[in-house]
Amino acid sequence: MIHRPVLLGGILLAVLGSLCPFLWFVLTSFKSQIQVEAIPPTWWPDGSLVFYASALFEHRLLHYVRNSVTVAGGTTVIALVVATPAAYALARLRLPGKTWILGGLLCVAMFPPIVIAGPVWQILERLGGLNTHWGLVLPYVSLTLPLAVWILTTFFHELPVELEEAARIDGCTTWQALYKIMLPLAAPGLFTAAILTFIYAWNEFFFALLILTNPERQTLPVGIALFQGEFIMPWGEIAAASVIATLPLIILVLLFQRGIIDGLSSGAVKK
Amino acid sequence: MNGFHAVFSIASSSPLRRLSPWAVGLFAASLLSNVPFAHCRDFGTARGSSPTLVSSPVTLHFVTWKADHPRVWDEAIQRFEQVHPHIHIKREIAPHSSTAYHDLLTQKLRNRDGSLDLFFMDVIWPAEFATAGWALPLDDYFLPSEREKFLPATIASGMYRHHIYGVPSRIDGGMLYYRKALLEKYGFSPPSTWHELVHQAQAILEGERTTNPLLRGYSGQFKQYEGLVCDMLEFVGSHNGSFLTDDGRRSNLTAPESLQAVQFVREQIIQRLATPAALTYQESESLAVFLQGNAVFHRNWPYAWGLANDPQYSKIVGKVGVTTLPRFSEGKSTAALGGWLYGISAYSRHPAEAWTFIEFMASPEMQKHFAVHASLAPSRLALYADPEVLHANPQYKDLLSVFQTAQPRPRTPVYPIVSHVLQRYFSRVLAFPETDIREEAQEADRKINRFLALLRDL
Amino acid sequence: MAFPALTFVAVFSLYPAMDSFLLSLYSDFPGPERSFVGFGHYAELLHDPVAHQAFIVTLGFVLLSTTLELLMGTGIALVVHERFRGRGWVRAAVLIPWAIPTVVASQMWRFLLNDQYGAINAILFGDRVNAYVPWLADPWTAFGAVVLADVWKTSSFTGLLVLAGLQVIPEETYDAARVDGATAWQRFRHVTLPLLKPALLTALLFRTIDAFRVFDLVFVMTQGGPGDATQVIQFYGYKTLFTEGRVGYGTTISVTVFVAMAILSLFYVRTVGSKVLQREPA
Amino acid sequence: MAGLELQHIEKTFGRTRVLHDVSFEVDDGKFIVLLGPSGCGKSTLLRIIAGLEPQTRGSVSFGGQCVDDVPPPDRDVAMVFQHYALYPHLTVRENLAFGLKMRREPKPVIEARIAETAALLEIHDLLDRKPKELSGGQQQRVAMGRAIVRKPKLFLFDEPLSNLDARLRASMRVELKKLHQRLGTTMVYVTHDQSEAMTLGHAIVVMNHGKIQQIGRPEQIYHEPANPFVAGFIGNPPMNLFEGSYRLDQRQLEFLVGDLTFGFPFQAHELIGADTGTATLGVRPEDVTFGPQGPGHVAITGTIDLVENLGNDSIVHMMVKGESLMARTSFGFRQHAGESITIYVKNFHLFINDNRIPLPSP
Repeated sequence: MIHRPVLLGGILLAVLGSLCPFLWFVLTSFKSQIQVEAIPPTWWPDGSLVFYASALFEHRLLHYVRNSVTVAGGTTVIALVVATPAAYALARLRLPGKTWILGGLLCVAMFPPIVIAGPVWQILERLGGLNTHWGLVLPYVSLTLPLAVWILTTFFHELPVELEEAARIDGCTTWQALYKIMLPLAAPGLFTAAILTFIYAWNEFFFALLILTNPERQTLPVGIALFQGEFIMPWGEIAAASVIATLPLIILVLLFQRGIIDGLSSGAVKK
Repeated sequence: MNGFHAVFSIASSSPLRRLSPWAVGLFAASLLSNVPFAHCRDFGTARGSSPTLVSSPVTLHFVTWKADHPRVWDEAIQRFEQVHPHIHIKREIAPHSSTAYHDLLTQKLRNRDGSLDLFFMDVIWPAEFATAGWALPLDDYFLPSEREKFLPATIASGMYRHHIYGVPSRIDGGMLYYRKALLEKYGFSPPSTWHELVHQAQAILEGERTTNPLLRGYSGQFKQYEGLVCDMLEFVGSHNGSFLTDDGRRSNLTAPESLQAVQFVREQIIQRLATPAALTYQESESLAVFLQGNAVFHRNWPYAWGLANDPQYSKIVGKVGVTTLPRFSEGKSTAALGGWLYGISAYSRHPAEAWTFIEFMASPEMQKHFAVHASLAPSRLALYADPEVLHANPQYKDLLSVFQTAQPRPRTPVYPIVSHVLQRYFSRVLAFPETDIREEAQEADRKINRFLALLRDL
Repeated sequence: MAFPALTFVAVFSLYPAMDSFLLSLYSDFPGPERSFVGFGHYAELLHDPVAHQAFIVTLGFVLLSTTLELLMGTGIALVVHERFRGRGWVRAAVLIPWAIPTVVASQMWRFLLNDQYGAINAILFGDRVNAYVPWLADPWTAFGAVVLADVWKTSSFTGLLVLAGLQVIPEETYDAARVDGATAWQRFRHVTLPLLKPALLTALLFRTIDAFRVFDLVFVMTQGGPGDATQVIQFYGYKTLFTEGRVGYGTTISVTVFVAMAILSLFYVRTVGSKVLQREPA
Repeated sequence: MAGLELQHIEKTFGRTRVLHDVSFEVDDGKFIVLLGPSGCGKSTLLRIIAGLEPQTRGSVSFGGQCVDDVPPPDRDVAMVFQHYALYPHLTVRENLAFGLKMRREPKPVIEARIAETAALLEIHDLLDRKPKELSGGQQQRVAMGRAIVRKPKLFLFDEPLSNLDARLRASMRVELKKLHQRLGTTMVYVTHDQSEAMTLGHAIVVMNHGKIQQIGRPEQIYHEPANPFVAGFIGNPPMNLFEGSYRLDQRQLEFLVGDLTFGFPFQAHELIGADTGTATLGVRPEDVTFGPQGPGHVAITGTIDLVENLGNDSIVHMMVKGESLMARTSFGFRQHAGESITIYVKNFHLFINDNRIPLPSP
């Protein structure tokens, strides 16, 4: 469709534009301290692993990774479990006001986090959720629900009602019809919602900083942000940590890029 | 003072009375989570009166930052726990930028977090914390006889309205680092006035242009953040200017001394010596320039000494000198006062144990530990004569005068607001060279005065 | 079935937002108690030059970044929609920026844009070190840098949404246009673009919402400087609320931003969303 | 015993009433067709029978047992959907097994039933494929199989053949008929295609605007349509209908349309309230000959407008004094457009006040 040379140029531009800035960080992570701030910058690193050692052992990076996996994974699972029936109901409901419900959910997605941070903190304090992973998961679920419900609703909408009715006649209860028939079909949509939720929870900084002050519980973004000492900017360690922190997501994206895209183009299910 | 307490604490039943009945229900529901636990308040008021039994184990929550020398701190806390086995210290790590730390800590205090016992206070916070009722007054613990042993500036920074709220953990003051060898090469001795500094820097830049085109005359902290207020205080102060009038009731930025100092920074320091790049510098960036050998003069806190002489970080090891900051010919050298104070939360359930911890950490032995192993300048006067301390930090000998005369930033409960106005003002006039300094100063004056006026009735 | 979801939203989003709104109606100082000031803070906001500037900076940021992101995103989508060998890898590569935590990405850009050891200067000027530009020192380039970082970070997300839109355009439509003799550009202009409209609008909505709330980038990269040139409204709200402790005024700023965005998106939901959602399944 | 009984079913969606007082019975083992144009409420009625949609009023009974409160899974009905609704993520085998599994049939039973059904429908080669790998006709068979395998009390078909091409539709129609003969289970079949209705049903329920227009055997519906709607809906090409007026006197009933007058000997005066009024006269295109005139035939002369040649016969469109009329001829009709022609009508249908007036042969 696009002329070959234009296409090649486009590919090159897109790939270089996306990767180069990060590659510089990757190179930096293998440098030595004095190389990092050398003027002019040196391109090729010494191949030093000092920063990785420091990030992994001194700053205990893996333990932040573990916390992040717990929080992001928990958020994703709960958000989907809660969002799916809601989206299903919204997609099937014959209520005239459902556009408004969806609009309202979208509105909720727009609350600036700093507005709700204070009250959320107080609720969690009452529930004993400060400095716990579930205490962070709860607000994350609430913040990611609107997007998840939105995606899933449009997705369920695309699925023919007949299928569900066929299942009912075949002897399914509403719930069985949902999880035996509709869910497998909505898998791409579920997957999209899952990855968006996961990445949100993986990247979120503000609430994590506020709710988790115990270093044992802190997540990756907070962990990396706290690498910074009083007066020293540890670029090398930050670079090394970012590389390690980004790897799981890159693998995830590589594995599932097809799923993400299919999921977003919700017309994927042929009627 | 109690009034201001209520300003900051979200919970207060009085607004209910002013709402119509239908709104009361709604608001009452929202208030549920705002009302602090009753026992928190009890502990807050019953402080000190019911000492806890020594034998019962206590865990103290200490909000701190990640230190530049984590092992030194780990060791200090281990030692404390050995001496006081019934007290366990649990550290909560907050970001190590003064502002971000402040925001996280005050969020907890505003919500009367009863699980919080100890914290660090930047020297600019006691007025705010005292007025809001967050910091426990330490008058009964930190007795005047003990206070006398500290540098007066550090004690003053912990005081607000005749009560003391913080125990100085160390002292920080702005100082001038310079390239000793370079100055000697051109036959200069360290400058005592700012104009002298400009003159020397320009002569050296001229001479070194071919050998090091990157060399700059001056490297300081001019990014729009708290550090900018410190740096500018030193210029304005050494020109006999001040941010607030002596009684602290009005902003004083339009005074000619102040305006001229700001203009000097804009025209001489930024444009001729430091280059506008300095507008992006906090401590670490400005220090990097100096450590790479690319600045003749550098303004920083005491910690920079250790790094400048550490070959892992520095290209100028052993070629660095440090001295008091210059002054204007008609003023006297001014160093901004910095540093951190230990404070106890007003909502702590274990104030007595918390004090035990502070007493231990601020003791001469421990301050010596930090001075020797982490280059943290002690707040206790006697340590400046201690051979071990001086052996590790020979520069202290000459800098004691800096610490003794360090100038605090405005002491007001609305300091964060004042600081934001100052940051905006200074950053604007430095970043936009065409702005009229007087106009900007008037605007800043107006804003600061407005908030100071609100406090006057308290 | 929607009950658990609505409960979550009510407890952790709606209630806090209501609570904040109530807080915005009470004074900050002084007096023996927080007094009810009604919409006093909102009136104050109307006359606050710093807020005005922050609002203009934010609007500029929103317009510039969303426009660029839509352009870049569409470009990316068009490229990775084509069939070629290794497309999977290209798609993954393009998605990487989106997967990097914002806090980390902003640190990275701060590092890249450093006036001395930054890679951007090294690429542009090589060894001519005195030509190096302190990008974050000049009000205009600093603003541009924040936009650049945002565009880099989120163009791929926009691209993803646009790609999804591209994939539901039937091949037949293109064939028809070809038969009608349309050039590649004409096909894009008259076939692709109109059919992409819903996808573009969805992307625009989500990006606008996010751009209005930009905070992390500014917090890490510039702290709003120099001279408030990158002070966006959310960062101003944050400083007022968290640093200055002016709860009433701080929430007022955020609530105002929220209301502006809500109006915008309700308008969107009415026009575009209802078409998407009210179409009954066959 | 009645296999299925509907009593006074009414259904409203919001303010629109889509079904008005629908009642009928289907004997056990019979094949009944719900026929009507789209939007007439026939699909809604089917869904009410299945339990997918609650009725607003009235009740549904299976075998004398009221099932109003029985949810669809427990009604023991099977349904074939217009778009088949095969589960796309399951293989054909799994699709067939699904309903049985849901009912916790033991594995051997399930396997035996699948084998039986596959043999019956000749789909054993398809068992391990996914629906999207099947052609439309194959999908249709599988959909049918999914219903059969369950051995339900009642089969419901919702326009199952409408998505097939004409030839396939015709052959499936025949198969369906055979299937019914073999299974002997009650079937309710919704369609808008009258030829399907005619071939398949023991009885046809003609519906329009949510109301039953007529219930009867196919030939009854065809020969004695109860009202102009049924008359016009059934038959291909449709019946010629003339709106006109009638005059009743002692001897005969006169029908007038334009300049034309038709007279019928008529006795049963009590059937018609008034002596004059509006009426509709119907003539089936196939109730016309081109000569010679038989006893009782009525001659009509007009001009040929158009001749549609359908192969074995032709449709002649003609104008008679300003009224257009269609007539079906046998093969070999040789006249052309513009020529004058006389036809002989063998049989008339007359409707007054929307009711059929039985006319004696003229």
